[in-house]
Amino acid sequence: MHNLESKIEAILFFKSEPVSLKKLGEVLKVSPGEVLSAISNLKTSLENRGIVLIENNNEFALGTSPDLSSFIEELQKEELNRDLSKASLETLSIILYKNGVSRSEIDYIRGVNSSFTLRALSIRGLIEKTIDPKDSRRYIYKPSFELLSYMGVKSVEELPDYFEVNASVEVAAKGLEDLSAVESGENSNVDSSTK
Amino acid sequence: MHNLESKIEAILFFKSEPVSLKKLGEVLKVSPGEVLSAISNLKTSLENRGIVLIENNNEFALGTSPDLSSFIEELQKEELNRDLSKASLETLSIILYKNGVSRSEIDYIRGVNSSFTLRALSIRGLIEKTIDPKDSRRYIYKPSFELLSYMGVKSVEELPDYFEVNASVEVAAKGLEDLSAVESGENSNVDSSTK
Amino acid sequence: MESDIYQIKVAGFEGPFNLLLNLIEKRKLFINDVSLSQVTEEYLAYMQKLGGLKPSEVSSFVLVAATLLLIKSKSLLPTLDLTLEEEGDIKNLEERLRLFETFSKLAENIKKDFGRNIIFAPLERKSDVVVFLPDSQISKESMMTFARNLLDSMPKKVFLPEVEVKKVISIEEMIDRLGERIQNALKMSFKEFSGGKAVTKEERINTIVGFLAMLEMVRNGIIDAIQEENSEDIIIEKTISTNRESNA
Repeated sequence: MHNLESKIEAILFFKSEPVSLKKLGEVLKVSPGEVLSAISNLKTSLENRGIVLIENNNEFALGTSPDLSSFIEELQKEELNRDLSKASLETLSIILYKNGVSRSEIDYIRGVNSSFTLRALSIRGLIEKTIDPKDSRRYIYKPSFELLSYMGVKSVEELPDYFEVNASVEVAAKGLEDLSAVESGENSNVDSSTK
Repeated sequence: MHNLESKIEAILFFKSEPVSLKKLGEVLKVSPGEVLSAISNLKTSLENRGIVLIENNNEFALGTSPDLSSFIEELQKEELNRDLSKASLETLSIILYKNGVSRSEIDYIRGVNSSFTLRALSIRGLIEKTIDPKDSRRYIYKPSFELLSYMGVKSVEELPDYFEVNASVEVAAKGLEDLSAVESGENSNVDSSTK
Repeated sequence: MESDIYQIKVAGFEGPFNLLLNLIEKRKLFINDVSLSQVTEEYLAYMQKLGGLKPSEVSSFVLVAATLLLIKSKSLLPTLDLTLEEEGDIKNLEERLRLFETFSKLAENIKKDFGRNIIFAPLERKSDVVVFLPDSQISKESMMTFARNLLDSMPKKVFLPEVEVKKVISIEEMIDRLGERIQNALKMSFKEFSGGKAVTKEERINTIVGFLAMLEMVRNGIIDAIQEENSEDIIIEKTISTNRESNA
């Protein structure tokens, strides 16, 4: 009898692209909680194997183990682009460690307008933008599976000092609320272009 | 430490197609006997899992467990019959109006990475890809004949306002060259500051 | 486009925080009002070379310069009273700079780790059965509309919104006022200079006069930036609400 864990493994293998928690629950006709517990078992089963489970914003996918990176790269014909500009690196570090951040927050931290860099990173598939659930007029930028793959981490939590940094920048982000100047600057941008 | 077994698992997973015993031996730099014994271990590890090892004429591949085949078939059927997403329709419109377009051009025009979308369109037979004669590492995408006849046109030129929209798409795609120029400009900037 | 690329290379810094942090780190200092005051002159001297950058970029450098001027003025003339708002600006700059420092360090790690150990997704399956499965949403008209909407939603170059210009103008006023205040304070607290310790009275006055000259140069730089506003534009993303309209 095949259990939930092996069914999830089969789905992820078959789809070979990220599948959401919601979708897995629908297909398997079980609750999100049941999916998550099966996923956690699957992670354990995949330890020390050639395949790993990557997790990003409640989506899941399979990939080859990061330890075998150089080995698999030899089998790959496509050229890998490892170049990142300073602007891109700064922007990626903010998006990775804040795991969900608006453009105005990125601009605030970097002290410059980041729209050009964000578009370039999005075209490269390293970041994803979604509409902010708290404010439908703006976007939230998040790391993509591709970015986690290039960083060789199975989830953002595996990034060095993730929890420590994430907590400290949460506090700092509070200071952002005081800075209405930058925010209103961006909003008026938006207004003027919709007119 | 990763053993032969997990390396074979990673290779088969990555390649997504049957790999011969001979090829595995070459890539892993071990004898056919060693490959076979690792394969036998892998088979055991994969028992009761969602993924199985398929063997045919000394060729090996990973596949979903046969016990789950009806489940996977259902999943596929449901997938194929689903309405195309906005992303798919957008991508398709660019492929129709720029007859012969690369993935990076599509990504640039859409502002997001299109690899999963292109695969979905390919599986449904709506587009065809051929190797770019100018660069053998990349593909050129075109609408399929079936798609054109479904739309009731003999060639893309018969699409509404083809020449006008085509010209705009061509102009838009040109921006990609500027983008790469800036990116490499930024890179040289990073170089000079790290020196 | 080409001239912009050239200018960015000459400038060598991605924005004011990058420059400021670099100046502080070069001196092996920590981020505080003392170190910021020490690097102010170098920062302002650097700003003189900024001509040719996009006004939007210049204005981000100018905004930081305004706060640095406050810090420097206070260090030159301890008797100068800062308003609560000005004190707040200084504190805010220090905090933002520390935040930027955190992410700059993380960015260096990312540079090291990016692409070192990659988790590869499987290659595309060749065996995937291709069946022709169209969709009723595909028609000649819908495809044309999708293509047109997509082209429309690409980022356009738009004129810099007026607010940005106003912000820059108010900084120019602020610098004028600051200049006056320093000159007045200089007259009023003259006895402060007679008690000079390591530095002589003349040297201190020279420092302040030099600083005022620098203020004047920055002011001129801002005027240049404002004059450029009309000829330059910036890239702006299409807003969400219009994207949605195209969805419908």
